[in-house]
Amino acid sequence: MQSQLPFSPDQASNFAPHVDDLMLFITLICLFFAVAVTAAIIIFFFKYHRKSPNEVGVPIHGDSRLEAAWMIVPLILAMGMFGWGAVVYVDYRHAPPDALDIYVIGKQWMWKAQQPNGLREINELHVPAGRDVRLILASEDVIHDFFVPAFRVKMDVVPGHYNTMWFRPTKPGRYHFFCSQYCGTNHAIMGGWVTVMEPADYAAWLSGSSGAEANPVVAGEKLFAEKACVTCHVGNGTGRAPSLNGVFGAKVLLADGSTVVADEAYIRESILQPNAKIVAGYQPLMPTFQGQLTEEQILSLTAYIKSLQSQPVPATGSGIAPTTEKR
Amino acid sequence: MSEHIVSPKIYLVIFASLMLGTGITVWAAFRDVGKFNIVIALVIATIKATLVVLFFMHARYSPRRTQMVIVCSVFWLAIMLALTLTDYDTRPRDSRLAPPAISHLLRA
Amino acid sequence: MPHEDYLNARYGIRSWLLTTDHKRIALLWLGSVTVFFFIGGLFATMIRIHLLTPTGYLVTPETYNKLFTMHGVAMIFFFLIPSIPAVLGNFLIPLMIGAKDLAFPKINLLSWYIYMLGGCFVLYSFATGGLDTGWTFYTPLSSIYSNSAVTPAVIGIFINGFSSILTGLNFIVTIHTMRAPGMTWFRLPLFVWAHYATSLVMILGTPVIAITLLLAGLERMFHLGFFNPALGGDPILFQHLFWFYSHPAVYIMILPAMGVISEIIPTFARKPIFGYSFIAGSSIAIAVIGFLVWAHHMFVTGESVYAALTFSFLSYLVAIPSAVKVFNWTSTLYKGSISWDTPMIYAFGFIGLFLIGGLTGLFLACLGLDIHIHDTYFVVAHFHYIMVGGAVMGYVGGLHFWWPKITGRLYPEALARTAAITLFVGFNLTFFPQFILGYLGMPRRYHTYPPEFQVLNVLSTAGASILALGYLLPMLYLTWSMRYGKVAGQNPWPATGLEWKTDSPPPTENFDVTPEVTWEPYDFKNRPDLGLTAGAPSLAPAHGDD
Amino acid sequence: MHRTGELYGQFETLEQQKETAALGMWVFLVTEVLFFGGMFLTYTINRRAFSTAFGIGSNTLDIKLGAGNTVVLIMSSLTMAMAVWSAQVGKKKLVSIFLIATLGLGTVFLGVKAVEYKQKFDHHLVPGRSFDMKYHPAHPMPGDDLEELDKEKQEVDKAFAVDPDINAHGQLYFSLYFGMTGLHALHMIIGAGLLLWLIKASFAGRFTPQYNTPVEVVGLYWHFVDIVWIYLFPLLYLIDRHR
Repeated sequence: MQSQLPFSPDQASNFAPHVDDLMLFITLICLFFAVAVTAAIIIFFFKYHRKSPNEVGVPIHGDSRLEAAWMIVPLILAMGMFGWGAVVYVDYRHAPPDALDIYVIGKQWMWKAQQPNGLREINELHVPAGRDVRLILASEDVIHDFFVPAFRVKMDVVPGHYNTMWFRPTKPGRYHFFCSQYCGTNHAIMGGWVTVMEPADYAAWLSGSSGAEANPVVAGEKLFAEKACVTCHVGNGTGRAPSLNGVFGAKVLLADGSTVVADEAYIRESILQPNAKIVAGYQPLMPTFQGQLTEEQILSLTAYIKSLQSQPVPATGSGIAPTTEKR
Repeated sequence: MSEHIVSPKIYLVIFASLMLGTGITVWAAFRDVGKFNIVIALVIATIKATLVVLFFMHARYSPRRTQMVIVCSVFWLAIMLALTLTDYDTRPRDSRLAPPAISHLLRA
Repeated sequence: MPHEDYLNARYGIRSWLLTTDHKRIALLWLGSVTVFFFIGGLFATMIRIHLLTPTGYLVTPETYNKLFTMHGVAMIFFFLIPSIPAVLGNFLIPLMIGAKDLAFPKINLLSWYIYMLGGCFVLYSFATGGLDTGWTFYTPLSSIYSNSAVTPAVIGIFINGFSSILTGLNFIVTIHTMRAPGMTWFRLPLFVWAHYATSLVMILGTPVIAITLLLAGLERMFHLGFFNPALGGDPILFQHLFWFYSHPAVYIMILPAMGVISEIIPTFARKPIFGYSFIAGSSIAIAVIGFLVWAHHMFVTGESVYAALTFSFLSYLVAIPSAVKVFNWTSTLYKGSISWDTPMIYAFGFIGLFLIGGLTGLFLACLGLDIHIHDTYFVVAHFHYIMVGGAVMGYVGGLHFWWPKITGRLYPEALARTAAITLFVGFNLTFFPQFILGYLGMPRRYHTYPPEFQVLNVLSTAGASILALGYLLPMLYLTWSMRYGKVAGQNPWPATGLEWKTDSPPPTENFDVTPEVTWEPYDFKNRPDLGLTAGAPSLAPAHGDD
Repeated sequence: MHRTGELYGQFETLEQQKETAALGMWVFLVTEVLFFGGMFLTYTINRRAFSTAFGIGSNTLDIKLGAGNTVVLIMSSLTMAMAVWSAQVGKKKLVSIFLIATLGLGTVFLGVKAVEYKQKFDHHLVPGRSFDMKYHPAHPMPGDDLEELDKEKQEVDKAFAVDPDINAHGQLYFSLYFGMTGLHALHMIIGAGLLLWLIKASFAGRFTPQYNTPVEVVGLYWHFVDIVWIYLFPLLYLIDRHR
């Protein structure tokens, strides 16, 4: 395995070294031509600079042998690039038959994944190192694209089509993934992390014993970020969902005009059945987290939301009923 | 001016052929020949179109330049249809069908 | 009594708005594409300022998305595509082939009005809610999900398409039927060959984008299902139709610029262009092969592997005629008599930037590599090198080269050289870092990005401010020179084309008598009328030699 | 540019002018081929995907009206060709007569098309909220062939059993039907406008063996519109008649 190219992301999949080798190959060929042509221009520029106002250049009209040479040589090199690129691509488009199937669904603007055992994740993807993984991609609305720079792979997620992509992670760690097909307002924050784990850790994680943090508030805060709650429930109240600062224990005004006290039961219901009670002024956008959170995790989240009481309450966008109610 | 004047007799012959073509294409459409129905329909339509271009539009008597223009238009239309079909014709058959394990994850 | 030319033949607003003189229409185009260039440029400036910090500096995500979409729409459909053909091509093709006007002068004027009408629709869309679909209008985002003013924009671009079609039609027919006696096909200036190729793309490609956007617009207005998967339609089909035009459209932008460079280089090297027929042929080859490569924009959409292989292979073929041009231009310099006038600086700038743009195309055409760099900043950098580094350098260079013919005045040489070098430096600083950003994995169209990408983004923004200065300078001194520049005379460089054998500015009918062409193109040796033979008085301008 | 007689200023001779005009129209028709081509491609891809829905949609069209219109349009092409011939041989009166005949046949075509469109509205076959392929078989209109309708009903029911989205896919067919025939009809209307202008000029006796460029050029356009219909007829009306 070659050493890492400068200006390239981590190499964390079987494709990464191939793609980097291709990059190096094409860069070297292109550099040769770029330098040769630029050098020729600079040399001619000074060497044949006009010496007197009426000077005329030597009338050379062309040379067919030269023309043939500079058509055939680049063509051969180009065919080399085509051939090598094609080999990598054909490999990429044909997943090995025994690959681990993970379903990935894009929707405006989040990623949902489902592991082979049914475990679901949001904006997270856990994969085992050294194992072929095939992603089956689907979209609920517009075209998205699942892109992991460290793996050097991407594939469009097209509504009405079911594209697949595969890779074999080689290096445990956490790597960015992005949506790289423009998909509307929050295209740029429609991303997350791929976690490559040692196979044993992955198996443990799948079975749910991933060693939760002792402090439920800390664990809850981490979950709040991991599950992308934070992308909509923005602290200052400008998000697409109400701010949760100071919400615990307060009265919340609902879309149907009624109010409800935000207690543990309300928070649990809002996580598992988000559309049951909609806060006034907001759209029913939140996906259900039923089946994606263990009871322990729900408790951690609740603990974290409770801890937000000490945060300043935004002037708008919290859904907390006007204080006249409290009086 | 040295333009070619096509005689009305030729026009009438072409008109009769076009009528005949229309008759045949309707008749053939009711015979079941499997996927050749579409082939027959398109072949007859192309013959009719060629007759119109060659005689009604005088392409047969036009300068080579005009004939090149016509060839170009057909060629580019063919490029568009053929190269797009290279994609559709060689796709895995199921790319527009939901694998059963994923359909429940999608909004209905 | 002042000499009568096309500018002072008639006066008044009506004499401009109802003119059928190709030279005046060219100036109408010059004005209107400049307006769109500055609208698009304003959006670009805001984009670069916004990207100074990872979280975004200036605007909300919605606004950012609108900015890059409107930047693309204004620049591509309303600046780059008409710029060289409609301004320089319109002005020069009849002069270069020795005709009194284009074949259809009224259609020529109609083409400008159609453009203005389309432009109004698009500006209306910008003003009432903007446009946030990306200039590519991918369905179903554009046809169903976007909440912005898509419909007027689509209508505007649909209308504008007919402007392009009519210009292309006019050029093709003119080049076929209006050449002066003795102006055989292989005596045509390469600028005309390039425009012939461009026109081919315009008439063969533009109708397809028109119908595609019409279908997408109908889908949006009447909830039809052509490309809507919920109704059985296929969004990939939209991409096929869209790129069938929009890839060749890149050649609408770059081919005319190549034509400009093919004029400038022999003129300022004072020798015949190396491999005339190869450069002419490569223009046609680019136009034809350019139609066979469109689905290389779709390698990661899940298109069939066989289609991907075919299109990648064909994409590499189109690289060859482009390479042939670069090699021939370079060889033309060999044993030339090279002056360092501004148009030549632009020509060198063009070759350098086009070289990088073209070579990075080889990276993107490579199937295995495209999986990684597709839809990243690598692509953004690549096409800006072609469209801005190539097409705009060619356009501005061409404006300088023919400015004396268009206005009868010379621009201030020292200032012009400074601007050319500023543009070159600013451009590279803006866009070169984006290649690296792309390889590092920064996707395009991101209003916010991970902090590790910040250094390169700041570099890019710094370059953009230099670039902006580089564009403002020519605006100012070219405008100034229209009134105060030195009087140019018929043939200041001197150059060999027919356009230089009439007055500057030319009279309305272009030539007093229909010229007869008896010389080969770019022949400086056998042209005593250029004043370059021993003993003849020099026609070169005072500033031209240093 | 100044005009001397029939010769526009930018040209040297009438012959050059005529050649240029004809070439201009041919080049324009190339763009038209590609313009309609985009629609034909959309049609092809969707028909391949949803052949059943397209077949059912096609069978609801009235083949008699479609075939009749084909005959009308080909006849109008003949009269158009004859108008060009009359101008070439200098029979000024015949030019007007043939042009009027062409316009008349074109109007008949558009009239028949309007009748067909009306039918589709009545049968709830226009894409939109009230689109329903089951509507017409369940709600016969006066004058309908009930036996035919019963066959249609069976066909629709069978198709629904296989593909519950048949209404969506049927809409796709009708979107294309209206799109393609609508665009074609728009071209006919533009052609009719051009014919009116020619008829006016022919009354003034302007077309002679020396100068008949406008008749010839409009003729090219008219024949092209005819060719488009020659393809539309089998592709829209005759998809699935054999079953």
